[in-house]
This record gives sequence, C-alpha cells and structure tokens, in this order.
Amino acid sequence: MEAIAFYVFAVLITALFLVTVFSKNALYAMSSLAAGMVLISGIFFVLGADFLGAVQLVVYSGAVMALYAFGMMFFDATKDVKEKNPSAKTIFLLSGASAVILVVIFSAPQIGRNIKALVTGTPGADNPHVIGEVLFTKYLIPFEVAAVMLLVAMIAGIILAGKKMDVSLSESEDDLVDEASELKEQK
Amino acid sequence: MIENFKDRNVGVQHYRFLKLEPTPTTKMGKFKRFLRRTFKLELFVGLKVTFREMIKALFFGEMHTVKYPLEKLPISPRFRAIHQMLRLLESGHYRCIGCGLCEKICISDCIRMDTRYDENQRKEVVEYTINFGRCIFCGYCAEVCPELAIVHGQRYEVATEQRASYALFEDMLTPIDQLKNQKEYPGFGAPSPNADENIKKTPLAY
Amino acid sequence: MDGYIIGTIIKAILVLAIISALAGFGTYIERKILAFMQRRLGPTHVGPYGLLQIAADGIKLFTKEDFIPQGANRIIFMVAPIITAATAFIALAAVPLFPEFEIFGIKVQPIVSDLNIGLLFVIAMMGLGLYGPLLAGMAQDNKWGLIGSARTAIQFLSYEVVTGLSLLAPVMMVGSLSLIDFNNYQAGGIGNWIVWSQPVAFILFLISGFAETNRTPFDLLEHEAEIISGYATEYSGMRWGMFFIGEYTNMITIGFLASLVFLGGFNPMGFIPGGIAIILKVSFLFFLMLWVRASWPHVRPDQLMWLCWKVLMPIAVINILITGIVLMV
Amino acid sequence: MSLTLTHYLILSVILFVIGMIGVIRRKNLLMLFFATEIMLNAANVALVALSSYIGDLTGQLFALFIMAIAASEVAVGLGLLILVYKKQGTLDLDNLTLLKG
Amino acid sequence: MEKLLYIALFAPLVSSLFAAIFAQRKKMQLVGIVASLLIIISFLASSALLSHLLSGGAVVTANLMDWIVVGDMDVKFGFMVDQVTAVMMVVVTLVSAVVHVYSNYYMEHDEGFNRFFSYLSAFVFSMLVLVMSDNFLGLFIGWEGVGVCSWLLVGFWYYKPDQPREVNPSISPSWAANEAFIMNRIADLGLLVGIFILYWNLGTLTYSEVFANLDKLSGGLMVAAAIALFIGAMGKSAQFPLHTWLADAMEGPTPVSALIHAATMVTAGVYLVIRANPLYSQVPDVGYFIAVLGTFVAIFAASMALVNRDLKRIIAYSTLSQLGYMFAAAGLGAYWVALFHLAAHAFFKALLFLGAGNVMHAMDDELDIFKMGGLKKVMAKTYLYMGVASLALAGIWPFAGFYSKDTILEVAFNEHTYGIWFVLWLTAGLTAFYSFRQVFLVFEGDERYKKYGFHPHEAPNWVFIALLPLLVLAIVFGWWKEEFMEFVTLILPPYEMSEETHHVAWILILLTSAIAIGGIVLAYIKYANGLKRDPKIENSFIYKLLQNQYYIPVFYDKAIVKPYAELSDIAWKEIDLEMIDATVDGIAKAIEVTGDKSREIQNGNLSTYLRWMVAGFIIITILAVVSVVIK
Repeated sequence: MEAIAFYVFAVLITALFLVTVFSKNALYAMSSLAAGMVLISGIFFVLGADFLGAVQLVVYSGAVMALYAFGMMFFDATKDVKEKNPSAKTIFLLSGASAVILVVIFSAPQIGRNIKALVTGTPGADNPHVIGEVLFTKYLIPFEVAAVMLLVAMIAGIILAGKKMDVSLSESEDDLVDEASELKEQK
Repeated sequence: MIENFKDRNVGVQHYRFLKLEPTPTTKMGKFKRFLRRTFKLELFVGLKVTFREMIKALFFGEMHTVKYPLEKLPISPRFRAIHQMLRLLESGHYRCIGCGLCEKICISDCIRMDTRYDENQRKEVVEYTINFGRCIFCGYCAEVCPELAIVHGQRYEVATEQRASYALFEDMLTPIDQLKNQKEYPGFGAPSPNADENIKKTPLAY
Repeated sequence: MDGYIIGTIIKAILVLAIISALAGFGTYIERKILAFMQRRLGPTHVGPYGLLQIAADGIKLFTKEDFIPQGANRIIFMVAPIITAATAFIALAAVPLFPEFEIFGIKVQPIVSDLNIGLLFVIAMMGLGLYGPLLAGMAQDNKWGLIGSARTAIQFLSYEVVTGLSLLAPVMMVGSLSLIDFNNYQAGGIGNWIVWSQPVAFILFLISGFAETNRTPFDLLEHEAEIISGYATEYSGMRWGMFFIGEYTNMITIGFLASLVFLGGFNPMGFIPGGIAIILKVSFLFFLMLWVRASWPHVRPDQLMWLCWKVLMPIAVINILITGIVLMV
Repeated sequence: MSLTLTHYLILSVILFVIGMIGVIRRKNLLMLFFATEIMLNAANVALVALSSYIGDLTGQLFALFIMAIAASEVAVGLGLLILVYKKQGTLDLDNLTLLKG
Repeated sequence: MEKLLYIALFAPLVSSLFAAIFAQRKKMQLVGIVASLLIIISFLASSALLSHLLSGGAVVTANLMDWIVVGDMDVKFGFMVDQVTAVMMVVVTLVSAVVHVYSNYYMEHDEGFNRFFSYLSAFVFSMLVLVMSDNFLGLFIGWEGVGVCSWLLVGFWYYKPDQPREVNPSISPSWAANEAFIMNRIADLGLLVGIFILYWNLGTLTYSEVFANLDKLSGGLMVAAAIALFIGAMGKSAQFPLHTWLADAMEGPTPVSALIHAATMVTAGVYLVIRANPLYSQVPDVGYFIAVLGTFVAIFAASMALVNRDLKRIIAYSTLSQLGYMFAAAGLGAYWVALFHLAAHAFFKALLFLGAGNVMHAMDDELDIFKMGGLKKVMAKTYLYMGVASLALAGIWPFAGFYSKDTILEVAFNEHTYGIWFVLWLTAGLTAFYSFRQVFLVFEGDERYKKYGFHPHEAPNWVFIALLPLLVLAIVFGWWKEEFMEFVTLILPPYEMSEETHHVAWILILLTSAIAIGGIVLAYIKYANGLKRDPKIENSFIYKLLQNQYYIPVFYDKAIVKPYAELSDIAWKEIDLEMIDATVDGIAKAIEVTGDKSREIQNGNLSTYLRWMVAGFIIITILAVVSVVIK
C-alpha cells in the first residue's frame, strides 16, 4: 500500500519537476512545480510526518508558490522564455557526476547504520505533539531566529518591491531623484 | 398592491431629510466617529434593515415584484412608446399629409415614406414604415409633425424575433372602429395633468 | 482494511454527491433569500417555487458552448476550475460532518478521514484552492482575469494569515488539531462553546472566512462593476460551473468549520439531536453570508488590505497573546 | 518490494539532480528560483525520510527550518526579481552583466 | 541589606548611563542634578550599610551572577560588605557626592558638562566594584575600570595642544592621560601576575578562600605574590618609581583631581595592601620593604612640594607623600592605622583640592601661586576651608590629620624602626611648611594678581554648603579614633602599642606637633608678608633639582622613552618593512598573479558561476567520499 503510494508519488513528482526544469513556458513551470510540491507533501504523509506535510502544503504550496505566481504577474507569464542554453554535454556531465556521487554516498553502508536517534520526543504522542515538544524545547532558539529572519525578509520584501521601486535613488540621476522627492512632497 | 405603483412617478412620496454629519477632519473627530460607528453597531443596523424587509416580504406579502406578463403596471399618460398614426375624427381619414418632415428629422433614419398624388391631386401616403430595430424613440417625429398625425402611443412590448422589424402604416394607424376611443394629444412638451401638484411637493433643496 | 477502504470510498462519493448538490441548491437559496431581502420573489417559474431552477441552470451550464480564448494557455486554462472544485472537496475530507451513527449494524463515522492534523489540513486545502482562480486568471490572457487573479493572490494569502491566527487561539485551548477533539471539547451544553471564551477569534474567523470564500463585502475577485468577472471572465459552461461549485463548497466548509470549532459542533443542543443541531448551525452561517451580502456594500481593495494587516492581524495576535497568558496562568 | 530508506534517498537524489540541471541549464532568473526550490525540496525529502526511519525528530525540524528559509528567500528574492525586471526589462542572466569587468 | 548593597553599587552606574545618553548634547543642568542625587542615594545606602555593621550586623554578601565558569574555575560576580569595605564605601561615596555637587559649580561653563558627569559617575561605579568585590578578579575589573575612567577624566580636555616640557611639565592633558594609563598598565601587569600566582597555586580567587589557604603556599611563592600585588599597588598609588603620572594627572579638571587623584583611586593600592593583610602579615620582609619605600616616597614627594609653584601639583605631591605615610603604616603591620589615615586624608585632601578649584575658578584657571596672593579679602570662605584642610594635613591638634599621622609615627617608633620614624617626623615638618607656604602665598601678602589683570570672585554659597561635610569631617574625624579602631579591627589584625611606647607617646606627640608648628611658623615668616624671591636660592642646585622633580621625568624620557622609540624605529624600518612586509607583499604578489590567471572564470555571467559552483560541489563530495573510504 505504502509502496504503491510512494512509487506513484515519486514518478509524478519526478515528471512534474522535469516539466518545471525543461518547460519553455513559465506558467507551466510554475504550475507543475506547485503540483510537485503538493505531491511531496504526499511523500511526507506516507513517511508519517503529518505535521510537516501540512506545513508543506500551507507554506510551500500555499504561500511560497502563490507568491511566485503573484510575482509572475509582473512579468509576462504567457510568453515563452527565450534562453540560450549551454551545451548539453556540460549539463549532463555535471549533473550525472553529482547524481552518481550522491547515490554512492546515500547507498554506502556507513550511512544509515551508524546514526542513532538523538531527539525522539515522547513515545506514543502523535506527530504534531512531538514536533511541538522538540521545537519549543531543544530548538527554541533556532525557531526564534527563524521567526526574526522571516520578519526581516518581510520588511526587506516590502522595501524592495515597494511603491518607489521604479525610481532608483542610488543611480544618482539627478532629475529622477528630484522627481522622487517631488512625489514625496506632493503626498 | 398595484395601486401603490399608480402614483409612483407623479411625486406623492414623502421626502425625508437625512441628517448627515460633517466628515471629521481632526484625528479626535475620526476617533469619535469610529467609536460611534462601533458601539452604535451601524453594521448591524444594515443587517436589521434587510432582515426587516425580508420579514415584510415573507409574512406580510409586501413584495415589490410585479409578475410582468401576468400583471402589468399602468403607465403614465405621457408614456411614449410605439408610434401611432392618428385619424381625423370627423372623416376618419388619416391625418398624415405626407409632408416628409418626420422622415427628414429622424436622427436614426428609421422612418421611410413614399407618397404620390392621388386622383384629387392630394398627396397620398403609399408606403410608410418605421424600422423599430433602429428607432430610439426620441420623439422628434412627433414633435415636428404639423398635423399631430404621428404620436407616441402606449404600447411598449416591442420584442420580436427578428432583428429588424418594420411597422407598416396600417399597423400604426388607429383602427377605424376604434376611432371614438382615439386619444387626442396636447402636443409635445405639454405639462402633465397634475404638474402643479408635483411642483409644490418638491422641496426646493431637492 | 478492505472494509475501511470501501467505506472511505463510499463516504467520499456521498460527500461529493451531496455537497455538490447542496452547492447547486445553495445558489437557489441565495437567489431566493437575496430576493426576499429586497422584497422580490426570486425564481418562481421553473418548478414549484422555482425549485427546479437549479436543474435548469445545470442543463444550461452543461449544454453551453465551452470555449477557450485563442491566446490562452490551454492546459492550465482547463485545469484551473478543477483545482478549485477538487480542493474544496478535499478540504471537506477532514471535516466531521455529523455525529457517529449506526447503519446496517456498522458504526459509521461521517468523516472521510480523521486526520490528527485535521484543522491544519482543512486550512491547507482551502489555501491550495487559491490556485484555481490564480491559474485561471493567468492562463486566460485577459487583463481582467489577470487583475482578478492578482487580487486573489493578495486576498487569499493575506486572509489566510488571519484565519490561521484566529484558529490558533482555540487550538491552544483544546490542545489538538483534530476537529473531533474540538467537538468533544465542547460537549455538554451551550455554555461550553468556544465562542463564549473566544468571541474575538470567532469574529475574526468569520471575517476572514468571508474573505476566503470570496463573499461580500470582500468579493473583489469577481466584482462585476470593476473587473467584469475577474478570474472567471473568459470561462463559460461547466468550467465556470466548477468555480461556482467550489465556491459554494467552500462556504459550506467554512460553515462546518465555524460550527465545529466555535459553535459546539454536532453535540446535541438540549432536545435537538446533534445531527440536526449542526445542520441548523451551518444553515444559519450560510444564511448569514447571504444576509450580509444583501445588506452591506463591498470594500475597496486598499481597505481590504488595510483591514487585514493593520486591524485584524494585530487583533488576532493580541488575542493569541492573551489566550496564552490566560492558559499559562 | 518493501520500502527502505534508500528508496527515499534515491528519490531525493533524483529530485536534487533535476533541480541541479535546472540551475545549470536555465538562464531565466525566475526559473533559477524554481530550480532552487526543487533542490530545497529534495533536501527536505531526504531529511524527513532519515528522520522517519531513524526515529529522530531533528530531520523534520530541519525540514521545517528549510521551509522558513525558503519563505524568506521568496520574500526577498521576489522583491529583487521585480526590481531587476523593472530596471532591466528582462530576467535573462546573459543580459545581467553589469558587474562584468 | 542586599538591596542596599545593590542600590549603593548601581546608582552610580544608572547615573553614568543617564548622563551618557546626553553626552553629545549641550549642557543640561538636569544631568548634573540627577547624577548628584543618584550618587547621594548611593552614599545614603552605603551609610545604611555602615550603620548596619556598626550596630553589630553580620557581613553582607551578595552574588550577582556566575561570571566565569570554565572547568574548575568558577568566578562569581560576588560582592561583600565587611567593615573595611563599608568604611571605603562611605569614604568613596561621600567624597564622590560632594565632588558631584561641586562639579555642578566647577563645570558649569564647560561644553562637556554632561559627558563629565557620565565619566565621573562611571568612575564611582568602578571604584565601588573595586572595593566591594569579594574576589581578586572583581577587584581587578574595578581596578581597570577606575584606570579607564581616570584616563577619560585626566584627558577630559583632550583637545588642548601639546606644549614643551619647559612651559608645561605635563605637556598636555591627552599626554598626561596616556602617561597615567601606560604607567598603570605596567603596574597592572604586576597585579595580574600576583592574581595568577594565587590562582595557580590555590585554585580560587575569593578573598576568604585565598586567605584561609595561605599556608599551602611555599614561602617563596608567598613573597612573589606579595611583591607582585604590591607592584600593582605601587602603580595605582603612584609610588616611586611609578610616581610621575600623578603630578601630570593634575591636567584633568580639579574635581577629578579631588576625587580620583587624592581621595579614592590612588588609595586603591593602600586598600589592596590592607585587604591582603593576611598575606603581608606572613611576609614581614616585604612589609618592611613597603614601609621603607613608603617612607622614602613620603619625604621624596614632600621635598618636591617644597619648591613647586603649581597650586595643584603641590597638593598632588602632598598626596603622594601622604600615600607614603599610609604605606609605611601598612608595611609595618598597622593596617587599621593605614585605613584610618586613608579615610582622614580623603576628607581633608578632597577639601583642599576643591578649595584649590575655587581659587582656580577665581583666577581664570591660573595655577602659578606666585601670581596670586592676598586673596583672603575676596575669598574669605575659601581661605577658611583651605586653611582648615591644611591644618589637618599638617597634623595640628585637634584636626583629623593629627590623630592619624601621629599614630603612624607612634607605630614607626613602636616597631623600633627609628630611621623610619625620624624620616616621617621630618616629613611632617616639611608637610606643614609646604602646605602653609601654599596657603600663605595664595591668600596672604600683597595682591600680586592685580598685576596680571585677574578679577577673582568667590564661589556661590551653596558650594560651601556642599563642601561642609568635608570640612566637618576634616575637623572631627580624628576624634573617633578609638571607635574606628574597635570597628575595623573586627576584620583587620589589631595593633597594640607596647607599654614603652605608651610612656613616650606624649613626647612623640609634642615633637611632631612642634615640628609641624615650626613648619607653619617658618612658612608664615617667609611668605605671609608677600613673596620675596631669592635668586641665590632659586639658582642653587638643590632648588633646581627639586623643581625639576629630581630630573626623573627627563630621565624617563631620555632613558626609557627615547631608546624605546629608537628601538621601535629600527623594528619598523628594518624588521617590519624589510622582512615582514616583503613576505606579505610576496604572498600578495603570488596571489595577484594567480588571480590574474584565474580571472577568466569570473566573467560576470551568473550562469557560469553556477556551473562552477556545481563543479565545486562535486569536488567537495568526492573529497568527502574519499576521506570516508580512506578512514
């Protein structure tokens, strides 16, 4: 049962991500990526990481990809992306090599045998409980730091994509700066 | 219920002044307005109104709906819809003298007429059509007519199955047997019968 | 195991059938109630009291020409409405609709899948529902569609925050994300309803629920006066119908969520048995949505954002803080 | 036929390499971002699989933090993308050569 | 009680931070008032602690937090108020409070008014940390803190330009500040070494534990520790040969001189010796050395004060001399006497300095006493205050100095170190002479200042009210000698005079008083009726020697500073430029060439970078695999 789910998900995710990587159309790429993310949450559910699956849905698919989609509205999404692609040889050499190495690493007997569980949480409690328990004890400070980082990113995003984004104050073209300051004064 | 509608265009409603407070400009004023709006729960006033209307509609039968094809509203005597060609009351002959002014003045070019001299060397209307697919019911034809021959009548159901539908002279002409029911029109721009009433009832500030 | 799968499939089909029928029926109810509130009659001609209007509408939708604009991105254009409808129904999967009952000697739990992260799942799925309008708007090569989908993205993303935060306070009280736990927490009479201890969260949830289901006063995504029909501008026939069904399903889901989380769920209310009670509650909430639509004008987009980020979210955060402090003490 | 940890790790490698191909191949900044997201997700899969098979929660928590990082990355990155697009009128990497010496 | 301790400790810190907020703003009277009030609060808390101890209360201890926990080392931010600390705290906070209030007057026209209060309060905080800490490390922190504050305050007018040594012996405030700081650093190394020795051998730094385990130290180590600690004390208390900075530190504002360089910081060395009395009691040889050195410094400094013309330097040398007295007493084992003289000295010396501040203010910062004279007509109150302070300094009955100084002389006599006694006795006469030479030259005689166009004016009355506590204490403090002894000997080892000394005590007192009065009379004869300069004396070798401070600063310049500068020059030109720089340049050149060759990689195209990144990733993973396999 789980195996079926895993293989179905795996094949679908791979296919969708391949579409993302090779599609010329940004919209296709975005939609297939979003769909792949949803399916990855499926993998998480299969692995018993319910909470993480839900978070994947909410954060990755619900927020991150939606933001990308929102950002894409600023660009022309329906036009095909024109790219000069580098030689296929380099790509496949590099990626093939890294794939082989990674597979070697992951399937090497050292990995997975010598690792012991350090943080296990209360046995018997369900996944969200355990995660909450560990998150707010052992990983409290990383959690807080992540929160601060998100806040900083939010402010940065607002400032970067803010109203005056079409006027560059750093590129000291005087008339532009004047315009900007005039705009400010009018307001 | 229908009776309620009879007067609806003739100005017997009771006007009511709404006390509008000036828009606050200061911060304090805005805060006060905020408090008032919040604690007087103006949003719920809106809900209350609609709910009251629903109760009225459901349990007291105070519906506004007129089931149109089944019941029709009376219309104002000055309502101007499909054209009518009038007859002379004495002779029963149509009033149109074929002068062609209506054809000329028609801004949407929907009137078309053809005349000829008859045996008495009088002008006779051979063909007179109005294309109601184009007519905008501006009323210029009725206004310009020197004989009050063409007027706007009360028939307003003009739906047809064809895009261009012409009305022939005969269709618009008062049937000879209805001659005595033919209404005379005071002419374009005449005041309505109860115009005085209207003027008095309208507040100056309106 | 097999029984479980079969049972789940039966439940899923039942939910799909009933809710989509209800969604259709919802349109009838909406038209009727809006009519009454404006002292009109609403649909009357088709069938007794116009009841068969749904069937007539359905036939119309099914037989209408399904056209795809030339510049549109065909696949995504076709997929988008399915996403809306599908996510709406998937969200319902984790919602317990009624109390347990026994039929043919089998105990039936009227929930498709009792996840231990039920609430989170429902929110996640409703969040995913955003992709329907979003992709639809972007795929259809129409500026109104694009504006509509941009508004979708803003509105859904923003109000999802408020939804999540407003539900967090009850979650903290109950200590579980399973909706059945919520229901059981509120067993034992009206006094135990969470709405009494979390009125602010309830109001916030209602407001953001309105926004997430795209109801007046937050119906900016497809506001005819401004942007034709928003993301659905180029849609016709059954594709448009799917948007519609998705939307109404979402309304029902929000109704169920609000009743389960705040209004006592399917616990019996005095003499009223639980199943009837929750139907009453959901009906009332549904009616409330229509009522509000009849009464209030809609807001401007900037007011919408202002309301979300500067009013609702701070209130939600403060509410969580206060809840946390009270729980700690 | 039973699933082992290796299955998940191999899946993760495949996804990672797909993302890497994207990173090398694509010239459009938006597409590069997409490819990066794929790589992050691949890492997440590996982490969660390890966590689940070993019974250690650290993996899941790291996946959680990766999501947080991705979210902040989007907030900042998208702002930058929009800025770049407004200034350059394109997102193509080959045209972004202001730093070229 | 712990609360009182914290209030006493942290009120100055709060005051300092408060003033620091406005440090860059122009003068705000509020800052001065708030700072003064907070210091007064600190003083009240200290007094409450003192009264608690006086009424037989237990020693107050407090542990703020764990500070350094490394392996076995566990140092806490601990504080302890015992009898000695309480006395020090009251002295420090009282003088600080008076100085703070006084600074409101003295600094009223200064641009750095707020900054000044910030530094001053920071100093008080550091000083309190120094005296209240219950371990050597805390003491060291306070020690460095007062050093920093002293540096800041001496160099308060850092913008004043450098001058040649003939014009201004201190060259400039910033120079003086640096000199003070560097000298202290040299000495602090000794203190650190002492602390290291103690910790290395005893494994603890808390006073009580260190002193309880002293017998575990071998004799040599004990001597080493005692000497190392005393080197630290020498630096801070400006003992020979590290004394030059104190006179130069007079470049700082006068309240600073009064607080830091007379009453509190310079006595830190004495405090250290008193605090470490169990250690010094075990090594009488070192104690004797300290006493001899103190005696030497006493007469050495007094001799320099005899001929100096600088108002503040005279007082500074007198401070040095009195510190010598204290060390002499401490070295001879009469710790409570040293502490007694420390407290008494703090009061009258601060008073003397603040009075000098009044005079300076009146004379537009003129310091040359030859240009003053006859000021008693306009500055009667200041004359009274400074006169009382000088009487106390000279050791005239019944003022405070009489009791403390006489006791020191008695101690010297009691120990049968008649040489020390004689030198100290002689110094008492010199002290009386130079202090009254100064007073008479300033206040009596002809009004020489008119020639230079000064228009002196008296300070406002509230200043004198503020100084009143010091005046009263300078008079009456000595009367409490017996009570003081009983109080502090609860902690410190008692020191009893032998029967023999008791018998001859009245003779000693008479002798001392006689030479002191003799000194005053001599000063009166020579200076009260105006300045008569005798070129023969002034050109004599001894006069020149004394006036040039035995040529020690010049010697330091020539013997240490210059060679060091030359050595640095060689190191710079020969070693740094030729060898080190060449090596660095070679490396840089190699890197430059490499970079030049490899810059092809950096072609500005992000896509290429990404490909390189992937290549690097592959290399690193291969390395990881290989390393695992090899292992």
